[in-house]
Amino acid sequence: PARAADKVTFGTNWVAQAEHGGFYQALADGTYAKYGLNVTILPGGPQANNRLLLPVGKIDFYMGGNMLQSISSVVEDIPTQVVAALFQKDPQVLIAHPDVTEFEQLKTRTLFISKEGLASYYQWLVDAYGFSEDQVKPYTFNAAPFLVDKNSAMQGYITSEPYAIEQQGGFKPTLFLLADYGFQTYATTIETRNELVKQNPDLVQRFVDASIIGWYNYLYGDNAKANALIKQDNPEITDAMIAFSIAKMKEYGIVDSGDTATLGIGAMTDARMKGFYDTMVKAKVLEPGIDYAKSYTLQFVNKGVGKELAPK
Amino acid sequence: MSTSPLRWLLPLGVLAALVLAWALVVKLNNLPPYVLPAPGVVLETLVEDRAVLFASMLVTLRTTVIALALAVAGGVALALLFASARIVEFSLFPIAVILQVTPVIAVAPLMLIYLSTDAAVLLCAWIVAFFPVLSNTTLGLNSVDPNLRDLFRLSGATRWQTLAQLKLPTALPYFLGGLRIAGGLALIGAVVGEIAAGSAGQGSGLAFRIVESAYRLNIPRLFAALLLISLTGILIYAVLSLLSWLVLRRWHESELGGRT
Amino acid sequence: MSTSPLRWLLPLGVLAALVLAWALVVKLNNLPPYVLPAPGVVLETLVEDRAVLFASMLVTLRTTVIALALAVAGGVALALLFASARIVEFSLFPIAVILQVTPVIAVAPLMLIYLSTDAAVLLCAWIVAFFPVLSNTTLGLNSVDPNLRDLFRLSGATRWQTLAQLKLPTALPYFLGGLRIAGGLALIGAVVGEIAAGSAGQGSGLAFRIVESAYRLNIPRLFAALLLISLTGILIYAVLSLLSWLVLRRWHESELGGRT
Amino acid sequence: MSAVARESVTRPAADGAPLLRLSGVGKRFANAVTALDGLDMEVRAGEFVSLLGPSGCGKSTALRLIAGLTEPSEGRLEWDENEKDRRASEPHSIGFVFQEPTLMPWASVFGNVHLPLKLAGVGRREAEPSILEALELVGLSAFRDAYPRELSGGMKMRVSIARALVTKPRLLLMDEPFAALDEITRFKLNNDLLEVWRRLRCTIVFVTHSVFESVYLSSRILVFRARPGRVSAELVIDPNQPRDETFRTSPEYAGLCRETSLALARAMDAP
Amino acid sequence: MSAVARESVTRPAADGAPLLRLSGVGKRFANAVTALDGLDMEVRAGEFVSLLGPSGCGKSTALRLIAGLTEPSEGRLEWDENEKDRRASEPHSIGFVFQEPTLMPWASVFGNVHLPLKLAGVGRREAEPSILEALELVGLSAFRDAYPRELSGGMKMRVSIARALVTKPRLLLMDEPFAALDEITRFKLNNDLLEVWRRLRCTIVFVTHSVFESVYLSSRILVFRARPGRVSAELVIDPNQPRDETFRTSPEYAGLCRETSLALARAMDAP
Ligand SMILES: Nc1ncnc2c1ncn2[C@@H]1O[C@H](COP(=O)(O)OP(=O)(O)OP(=O)(O)O)[C@@H](O)[C@H]1O
Ligand SMILES: Nc1ncnc2c1ncn2[C@@H]1O[C@H](COP(=O)(O)OP(=O)(O)OP(=O)(O)O)[C@@H](O)[C@H]1O
Ligand SMILES: [Mg+2]
Ligand SMILES: [Mg+2]
Repeated sequence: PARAADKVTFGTNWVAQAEHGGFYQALADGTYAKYGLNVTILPGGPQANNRLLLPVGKIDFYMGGNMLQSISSVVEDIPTQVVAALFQKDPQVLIAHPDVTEFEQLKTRTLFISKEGLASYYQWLVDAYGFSEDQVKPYTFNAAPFLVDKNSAMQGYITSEPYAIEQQGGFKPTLFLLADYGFQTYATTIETRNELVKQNPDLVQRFVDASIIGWYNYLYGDNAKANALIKQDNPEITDAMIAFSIAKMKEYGIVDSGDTATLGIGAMTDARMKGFYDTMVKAKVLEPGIDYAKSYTLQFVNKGVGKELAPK
Repeated sequence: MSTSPLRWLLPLGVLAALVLAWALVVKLNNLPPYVLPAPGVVLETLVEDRAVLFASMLVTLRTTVIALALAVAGGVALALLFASARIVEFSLFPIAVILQVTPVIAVAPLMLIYLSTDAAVLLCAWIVAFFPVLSNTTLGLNSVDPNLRDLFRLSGATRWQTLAQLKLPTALPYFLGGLRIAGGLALIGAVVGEIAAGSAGQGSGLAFRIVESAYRLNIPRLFAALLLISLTGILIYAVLSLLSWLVLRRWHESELGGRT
Repeated sequence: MSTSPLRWLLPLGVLAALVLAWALVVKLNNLPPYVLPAPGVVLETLVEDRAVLFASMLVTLRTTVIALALAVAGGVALALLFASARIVEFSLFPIAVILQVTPVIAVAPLMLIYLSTDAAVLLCAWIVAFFPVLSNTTLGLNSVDPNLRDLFRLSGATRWQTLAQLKLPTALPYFLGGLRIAGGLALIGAVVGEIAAGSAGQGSGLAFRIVESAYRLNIPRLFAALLLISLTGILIYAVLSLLSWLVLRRWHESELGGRT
Repeated sequence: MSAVARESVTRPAADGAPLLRLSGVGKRFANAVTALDGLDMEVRAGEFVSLLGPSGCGKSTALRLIAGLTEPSEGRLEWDENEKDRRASEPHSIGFVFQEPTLMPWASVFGNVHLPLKLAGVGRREAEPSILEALELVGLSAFRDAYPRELSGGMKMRVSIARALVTKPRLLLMDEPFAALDEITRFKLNNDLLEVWRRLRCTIVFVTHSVFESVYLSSRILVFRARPGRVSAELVIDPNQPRDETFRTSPEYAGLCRETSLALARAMDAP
Repeated sequence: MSAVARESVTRPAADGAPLLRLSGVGKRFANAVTALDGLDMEVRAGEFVSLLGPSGCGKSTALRLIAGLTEPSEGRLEWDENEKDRRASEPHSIGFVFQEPTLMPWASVFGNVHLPLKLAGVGRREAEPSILEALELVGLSAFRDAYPRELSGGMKMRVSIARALVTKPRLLLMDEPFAALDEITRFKLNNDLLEVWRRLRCTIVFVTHSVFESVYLSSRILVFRARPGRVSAELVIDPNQPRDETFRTSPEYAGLCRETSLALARAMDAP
């Protein structure tokens, strides 16, 4: 195409890592360029600062964490919405020492949970499984307290904390992926401004499509260039970590599972969103009566884009 | 320090002007509340959520006051130790500096291994607040009038007497200056400590309210919490200034204000 | 201030003792490195990762120095403004207090809407560092010998002359005391600012190394970064103390140390 | 050799135009101490007036009032109209020696003496001859680079005197400048001060505790009484009387001293 | 009425046991100023010695050496053995009046005078009579609750004197205590001090600039010379001589004053 590529900025919510692989893949292998996009990826940091940059127009797309935050945006009247959900399952896990085998056993353990976790999924654990706030100690993104206290468990991302624990603790922890126990939010979404959806749906569509193709290629194709780019943005990361993350994403079907078989990566459905919202209302994480449907649109996904790239 | 009503009206006026400017900026630029909420909206939120917010403020204030008290105790005790001999000061000051510059936010997780959350928060606030007390008090203790020191020596004053009756009064204006700095620092120390130690859930301080509000993108509530912190800070400062005035007004230049 | 070698050897000795105690604690309790790494391990890491860590240290040091310079400029300028009339001091001090107690960690995300990451980090460090300079300098400016003030008045000194030649020299010991406090605070301000503003990836400061190491449970590296911060802090303190000594040694008690 | 001495509180001006008149001046401090009450006095141009009186009677306070360093609580202080104009145009025309040395601890002796000239915009280079001359006068040339804390009590006071003289002021207010000096230095400085007074034709108001000194130096002596502080006696000494060793050993001098001492004793006995 | 006056540097002890002997004492400061060099002097028990000399000659330094506030750079300072023991058991037996008032700005007049007793463990209640007596002596009873900054220069100095006397010390070191006082107060305090001296049978070393005062008070006068500071003359006055108005107006007194003045003048002319 002869026209100049559109400049867009995509903000992530953490430093570059394999969990952002698909986006780096699309950038590295020229998929974005092919779709007429000149993309800049702006890595986030320990605090989700890039998030507010979206509504004020400093960035065009933002990598959202989970749907709870997107529904909060509706409550606060922030004009943004989710246009694609790259992770079918939230990678949030509870990590326990190897002696724990059953999810129910966690109820008697000390749990290291972050402030954000306590304000969100933990309320659901209280409601659905009878966990209690009294067993919680704060998690500050450092696994040492968990390693020291044999009678504890901690929160984490399936793709990262278990690796550090295996390396430093020298044992394989038991992992409970919350998604597998009923925490059915989408994760690693693409959010954008409502106004962009209305005024330039074509741009949004191109970005969503290219990102989905990027994810297929990252998981199933040659991801060397993407990993090089990730390492450039974050020199701390090692090949072993990346390999671990990709393996876990595949093993637990984080990206490609369930609806994606028919609808392709990035899929979202009204039914699942309704189910999630109702569960959260029941757990008192969210208020009843929120027009949660305003938090997302199915306009750009479920088109089976890139499905052919998945292994048969 | 005049007792005229201007003494109180002017600062209030300036604050009012500031709030007005804030309101105007929001109005004229038509800023949405998630970028900068108007003062009215913040106030509304404050009134609406007063139960939760004030409870949190009390928690934070409690931590602050205890941390400040401990900072005073620790800072003054260390300063006294330092004042006992220059060699002690040289030897131990580096450790005090290390304590000061250690970023609590980074070591809080390590503290949590051995301490309860509350104790860790307190320790964070203490670490931040103790240094100004120590530093200013040490400076004050070293600024004793040499003639008075000689007088004490001649009168056979014990170490302890010289300390209590000469060095401490001399250091008082410096100490009180350090205390005013430490007051605000204890407050932000408490907030940072709460954030760093990740204290959360019910019965937690303003920091959790801020993080929670940020997570929910409830920016007016975040500002309401910030407002409470500012008010707490001003309150602490005012109390410490009053204390300083009460103690020094009869003899120290800084509180006499050039009266003739 | 004696020039004997003890002046330098003793603090080093105390530090060495501290490190030894640390090593013993690790050894005797058989602590795993993710709880408390032995000093040797930390040192090894420091040497191994020196390229990355020193680069980060320079970034943080740069922020600290710029923030400190701005804190001095801002703090002294404000103190001068306050000294111009008590009424100005009353009116504006509450605003300075608000600035001091605003928890940067909470407002940093908001700053980022309008500022670049670097500017936001700088602002965080500045906010934390300026208050001690302001507070101590104000105290100093208010502590002028009343007889000397009269002398200046009689000699027809202009406002500006009184400031430059009377008030500033009087305030100097207080200011330098504030500066020593601010030095450490600028450093932790820079670290906290880096964390809060989430500056990350390449070319970022020590805070990022700490967060990153903690997240990866690479605790020896976390300690190596902390060690660098402590060393930076001591360095800053030593430089500021030296400055203070050079400026005051000929006339102020605090640096004469009771020499007769 | 004729010296006229009269005691009276309301004696009219003998010579010289009145420079300044204090009428019914009172000064009450914040702690309710009344330092001065109903003080009437005059200072005439070119005069050398001494204030003499018991400790705590308000001499320093009176001097500070004249200098404009403090405001009277009651009564008026009127300056001659011409003088007012002149002072507005030359703010450096008052020299003041405080009862305490009042030196800047951060400046050397040279720097301290330089101060009033510096404030008047005279640079170091340009001011140097005057400063050295003033230091020479008080015998401190060798200590120009010393800091105040390295000086003896008397030396500090002499620095303070040099600082007051360095601007060659037209009005010189001195609060017990020579109290901390040995008699020989004191006599020398007495003569030097008289010399300065004659040369500059300036007006001097001089607080002292020494009856001998006041008689030797002044053209008029005001004896103060305490609580309330006010003038209780006035003695006039012929200003044309040469002041030298002959005068100091003359019977007139002895007589004047006796008379002054008596006036002082009466002032102290007053209820 | 017999007053013996002799000039000699090495005059042996006339009466009283030697309390303290300085031999070849030198004092050099960090800035290379030599305040004292080769100072030989003796203080005998129960004596009233005055130090007289030009400004900056080292009198205050000598007093500080005697008090043990500073160490000699060379030479020796020997105390009588008994005295050494006594001082170890009674650390409050020295009273010192500094050349500057040296009051604690945060304490009232009462509190300042109380200080040495407080340091000796005497409580407020118990000390009150002695404090009031000392304040009465210096004429400041009415100002017991004032703060130092509310006092005149002479009043501050009197507080300092009261503080030195309140412990009834056995050795009293006074550095120009009366310089800031009017003559009448000064004469009164001179007599009071002599009275105290006789009553307590204490030893007094007294720095003054007044020849008259030194002759009136002392049993011995040491005249200092400057740079290097050392004793250049010694005058002895019969200690049994009654000191009163008769003495002050006697020809002996005048003669002694003249002699002392001459010694002082010679000390100042010394190379
Ligand atoms: N700042 C002040 N506050 C309160 N009272 C004061 C102050 N300054 C002086 N006084 C009082 O005013 C009176 C007169 O003081 P002033 O200093 O004028 O005396 P003076 O004649 O100079 O005495 P001296 O000869 O001792 O210096 C004294 O009783 C003193 O206590
Ligand atoms: N701390 C010091 N540092 C350096 N030099 C000093 C110090 N104290 C005193 N001197 C010097 O020592 C000399 C003697 O000082 P000292 O105070 O003993 O004199 P003094 O006889 O008491 O004089 P005055 O009658 O003026 O009080 C002076 O030349 C002075 O400059
Ligand atoms: Mg006076
Ligand atoms: Mg002296």
